[in-house]
Amino acid sequence: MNVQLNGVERAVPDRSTVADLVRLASAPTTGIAVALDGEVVPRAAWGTVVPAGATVEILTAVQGG
Amino acid sequence: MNVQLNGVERAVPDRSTVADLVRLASAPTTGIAVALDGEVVPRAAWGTVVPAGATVEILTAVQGG
Amino acid sequence: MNVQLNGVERAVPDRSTVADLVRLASAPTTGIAVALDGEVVPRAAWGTVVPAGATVEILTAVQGG
Amino acid sequence: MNVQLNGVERAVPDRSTVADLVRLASAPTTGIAVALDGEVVPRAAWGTVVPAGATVEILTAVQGG
Amino acid sequence: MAEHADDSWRLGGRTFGSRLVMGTGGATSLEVLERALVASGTDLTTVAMRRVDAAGGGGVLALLGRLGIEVLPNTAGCRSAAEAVLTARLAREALGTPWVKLEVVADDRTLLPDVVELLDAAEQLVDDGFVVLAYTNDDPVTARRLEDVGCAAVMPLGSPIGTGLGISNPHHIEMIVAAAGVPVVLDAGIGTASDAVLAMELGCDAVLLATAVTRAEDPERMARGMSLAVRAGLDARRAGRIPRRLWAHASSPARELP
Amino acid sequence: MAEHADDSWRLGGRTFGSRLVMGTGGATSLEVLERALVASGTDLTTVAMRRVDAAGGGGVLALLGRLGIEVLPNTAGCRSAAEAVLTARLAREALGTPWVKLEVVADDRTLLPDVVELLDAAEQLVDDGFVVLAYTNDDPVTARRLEDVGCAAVMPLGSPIGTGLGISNPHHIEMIVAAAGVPVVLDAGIGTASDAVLAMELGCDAVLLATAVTRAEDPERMARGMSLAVRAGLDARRAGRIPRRLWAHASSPARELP
Amino acid sequence: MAEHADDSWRLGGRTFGSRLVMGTGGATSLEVLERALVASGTDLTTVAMRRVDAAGGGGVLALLGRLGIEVLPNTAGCRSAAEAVLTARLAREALGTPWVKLEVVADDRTLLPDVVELLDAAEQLVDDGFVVLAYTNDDPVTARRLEDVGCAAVMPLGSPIGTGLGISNPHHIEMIVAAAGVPVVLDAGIGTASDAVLAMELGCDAVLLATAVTRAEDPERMARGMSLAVRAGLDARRAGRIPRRLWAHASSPARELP
Amino acid sequence: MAEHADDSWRLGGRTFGSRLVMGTGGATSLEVLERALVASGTDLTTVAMRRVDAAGGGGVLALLGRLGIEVLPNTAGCRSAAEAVLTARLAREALGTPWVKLEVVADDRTLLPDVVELLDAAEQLVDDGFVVLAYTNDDPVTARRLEDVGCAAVMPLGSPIGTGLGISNPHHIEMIVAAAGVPVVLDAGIGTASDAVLAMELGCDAVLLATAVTRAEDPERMARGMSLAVRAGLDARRAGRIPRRLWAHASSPARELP
Repeated sequence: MNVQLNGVERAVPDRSTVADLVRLASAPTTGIAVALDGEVVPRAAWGTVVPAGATVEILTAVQGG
Repeated sequence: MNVQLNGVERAVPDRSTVADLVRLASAPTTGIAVALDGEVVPRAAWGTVVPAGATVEILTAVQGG
Repeated sequence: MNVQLNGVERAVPDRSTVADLVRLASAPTTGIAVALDGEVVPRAAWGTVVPAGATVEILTAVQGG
Repeated sequence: MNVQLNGVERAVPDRSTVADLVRLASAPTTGIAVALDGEVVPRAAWGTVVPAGATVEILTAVQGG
Repeated sequence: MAEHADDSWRLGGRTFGSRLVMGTGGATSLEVLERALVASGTDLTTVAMRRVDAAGGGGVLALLGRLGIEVLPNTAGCRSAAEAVLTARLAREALGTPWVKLEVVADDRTLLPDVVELLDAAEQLVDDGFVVLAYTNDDPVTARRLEDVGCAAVMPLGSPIGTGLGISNPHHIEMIVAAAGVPVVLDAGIGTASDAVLAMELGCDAVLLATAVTRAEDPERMARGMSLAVRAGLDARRAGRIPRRLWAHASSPARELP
Repeated sequence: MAEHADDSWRLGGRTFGSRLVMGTGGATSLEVLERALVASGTDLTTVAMRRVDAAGGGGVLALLGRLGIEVLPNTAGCRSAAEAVLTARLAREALGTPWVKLEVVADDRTLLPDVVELLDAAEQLVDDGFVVLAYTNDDPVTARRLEDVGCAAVMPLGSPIGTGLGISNPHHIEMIVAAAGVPVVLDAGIGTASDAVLAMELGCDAVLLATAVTRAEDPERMARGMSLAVRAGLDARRAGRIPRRLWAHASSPARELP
Repeated sequence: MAEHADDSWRLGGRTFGSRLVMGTGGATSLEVLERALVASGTDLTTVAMRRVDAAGGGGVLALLGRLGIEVLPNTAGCRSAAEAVLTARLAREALGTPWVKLEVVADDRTLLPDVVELLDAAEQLVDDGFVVLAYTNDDPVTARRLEDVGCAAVMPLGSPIGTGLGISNPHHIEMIVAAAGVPVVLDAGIGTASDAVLAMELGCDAVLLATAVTRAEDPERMARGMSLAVRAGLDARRAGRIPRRLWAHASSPARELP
Repeated sequence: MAEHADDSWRLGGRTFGSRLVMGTGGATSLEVLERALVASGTDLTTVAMRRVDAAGGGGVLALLGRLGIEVLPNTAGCRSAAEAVLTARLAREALGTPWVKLEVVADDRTLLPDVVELLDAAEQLVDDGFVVLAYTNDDPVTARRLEDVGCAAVMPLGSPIGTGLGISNPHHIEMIVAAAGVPVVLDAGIGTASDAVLAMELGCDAVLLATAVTRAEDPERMARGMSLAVRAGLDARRAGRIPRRLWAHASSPARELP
């Protein structure tokens, strides 16, 4: 299936979880947060399966402000 | 009956109209406007009977601004 | 003889007068004034003979200030 | 004889020296300087006799500036 | 100079000759006010709406009519969008004009606009067919939003009403002018003629003031001064001022005397 | 307003109608200069003294004569009292006037007055019968000294010549005005109309400027703006401005709607 | 001076020793940033939230952790309440803090706050349990509204972000301070040390800045200067400055020499 | 930051650690003065010369000696070159120092320098072997002349003594700094810490003040604030501030959230 991962269309295995996508994005596992279709996914719910066509954002803190 | 006329409780004849209250307030007949319970009463509707307990404001232009 | 006329070394006939130098400089005859060796020469004294080696300045009003 | 000592007319013994006047003014002996008729009197010259009618100023440093 | 012989401006679909919009508050008598209005040369002037029995000054309408000055009712004193909308509608009914100077202030101490209520009222009044001239603070974003909802002019303050502090933040006024597609009228805070000139030099289309004139020691003379001031400022703006330089630049040719 | 219908002022025993003294430097042509002078309404205007062969612009005298504008020669470019005194005497001989705008500057970069040489020259020229209008810095002490030696006017700068920085230190100008027994003319630094208005509001009797007009994009229009500006400033000064307040003051009567 | 030996302040229920809140944007490297943060003495510093793959600078969290500096996530770049609320929630999830510096800007050119969206976001986040520090313009009315909806601090700008123009309207900052019941932090526009001192003298509780330090030629030294500046300003505020006088007042006793 | 670890400066052939020169006038007691001097960190401090019987405060010398602070006698109150020269010579005799802060003022109301007398006195004292630190106005030409006659420092005022008006004409201070070959010390007019910071940012080498500290409500605390202020200003000057910009410049990276 396809998802929009951090602004890029990506083909990912069907039934990928949030945690799978975090791994796919090579994101560190601390200091990040995930939004699935505009809602925060708490770390405890990273087992959630991502639906096809979903928009996923994985954010971290950077220099700014 | 009683009405609140420009901030003052006044006893007026039952079934007084807006025009009656304008006369009562000694207001000029041009350059003024009337609000009955917070809504503008167009001049064409000054024959409207004022309900007991109504709040009536008669305004004109003064120096200001 | 030589004089310094408005900043330029010039050869002029011996016994030239101030008036002669004014003519030489193609200056208008009104609205000007002459300094001979740092002193004003009033118009009435323009017959004065200019000594050799003198410094003569002929000034007029220009746009400024 | 009389002298003007720090702005006040004072009777002092004839042939008083600068040092005598310093004592008279109860001035400390350090951190001060004396002007006699508008001239500084170096400490080495405090033996100088003050002429009658002289103006003597004895100054020290105070809070200021 | 021919091309700018006409210094008039357009506002709400009409043309005005004077760049000075006057208020009428603060004058000690109608006579004083009349002399000041005449001296100011204004052709657009604000009035407030108040209860007939408390008014004491109904003569202002007759005065403006006699002088041929357009009346601009305001919503002075309103604290909420609802109050302001009702006041504007009463003014339209009383005076027969859809024009309104919209004021919604937050408190009596600062008389600063409440931008949330202001935007709400502006939107309602525009929808209701009013020509809305919105008194606002000097925030460029709010000014743009007021224009977006359809206001016919944005009227940023120089400083709070009646303070006479002039234009506290000229850069903000410049930012408002730079972004505006409707006339910008500097409203509030003017204390003296140089403030009014500066407003025009910053690019405002006009200046609105009352206290600076009506409470001056000599209102008539100050009115004349303000009239000259907005013309001076417009000329200076359009004439293209010299750049600022840090070092001197001689205005006389170099001198060559020895 | 009747009592101040006459806005003229006296300087050196004469009366002038306009509060604007113009300089003539910087104009790109005599035609441009003429239009600017006419638009400015000035009746007193400075010229510089230069060698006839380097002059290139002798026509300025004829122009001023034709326009009926009084000529005020200056000593621009002089660096010492001796130079300035000689130049003033040459100007008197050439132009038949004992009036002089006295300038003695210290260097080309700042064109700031050298006050020691300036005071020396002023004293010599006053003794020699000149009507001395002294261009000076904004130091109140020097201004008072210039008056003490007999200058007919003190002319403090707002900022260095040609910078257009306006009035850098208004408080000093106010101190000069407060102590002066002769006219105070703000000279140098004016960049735009609001600067000229401020000068008058601070209490100056007149404003002298050249670059702000002659080097503006549209000199004629800026000249008109400056003419309006000095009148606006005089009106504002004489009208008695409102005090500055930190908190707002309503210009409409209190509102009593529920 | 004993009674004010402790210059710390309270914000959101916590105590901070330094009056300087730092931003981390604009530094050319983490090494430069580290030296600047250490020199600044700050104990509270902002970070932005960005996509992991675009971040390039994840090391900032580790750096702040190592230096023992509290992390304050911001919502920089958000244009609507919805965006800002989501960003704040992601920051809370990622960083484990309910604190947020709330920014909702209207456009890229001015980066000025959109007060309507800002108030909306502030209210939502306070309801959701956040400690909201709201970046706002210098409008006293908006500041009061932000406090009314429960913000833990109001953070008015001195001038637009990154401009270095300092505090354009000190009177508005004073009005905000006078009315505030929560800490006021001057945020944005600081260009140099005197700006930071002025902020404190006007009564602000702290100063937030980034560009002034990170883009200075020597960030470490400017950080030290800013650290000294906020302390100097706090001392001056609390020491009670002398009044301003128009005329001189001798600091030496009167002199009596003849 | 290593290269500027040493923030000391040289004046008259000696090195000073603190950029703050203190005056001693205005303190309500020696105890208050002592605490203020200690808090200020100064190592050079002025005293005035007065008649022994009128003095009342001879203890100031002992105090400065105990604190190890260098004494700098001034000629406060002198109105002529002759008075100032005599006073300087008496101070040299009394205190054993050839250093003098030279003041020659024109009147009591403004306490502004009389530049003609000042230059005369400066020349005489330099010829007589004094190290002359000359209190002057903010005229760049006079400052240069004072340097030309051999003064060891020029000390322009920010505004008149005791007014607390700060630096009225920063551009003039910058011009003085740009041309100076000797140290420039901002002397007079400082009211609060931000004024002192600004002086240093403009490029002054040090700041001299008295009233701002001694007449503050809490002199000791204001002294500490001033000590921090001159250090902050020096850091900011040397760190190279960011340029001023008219439009915003984001300090966070561009945001890419949808």
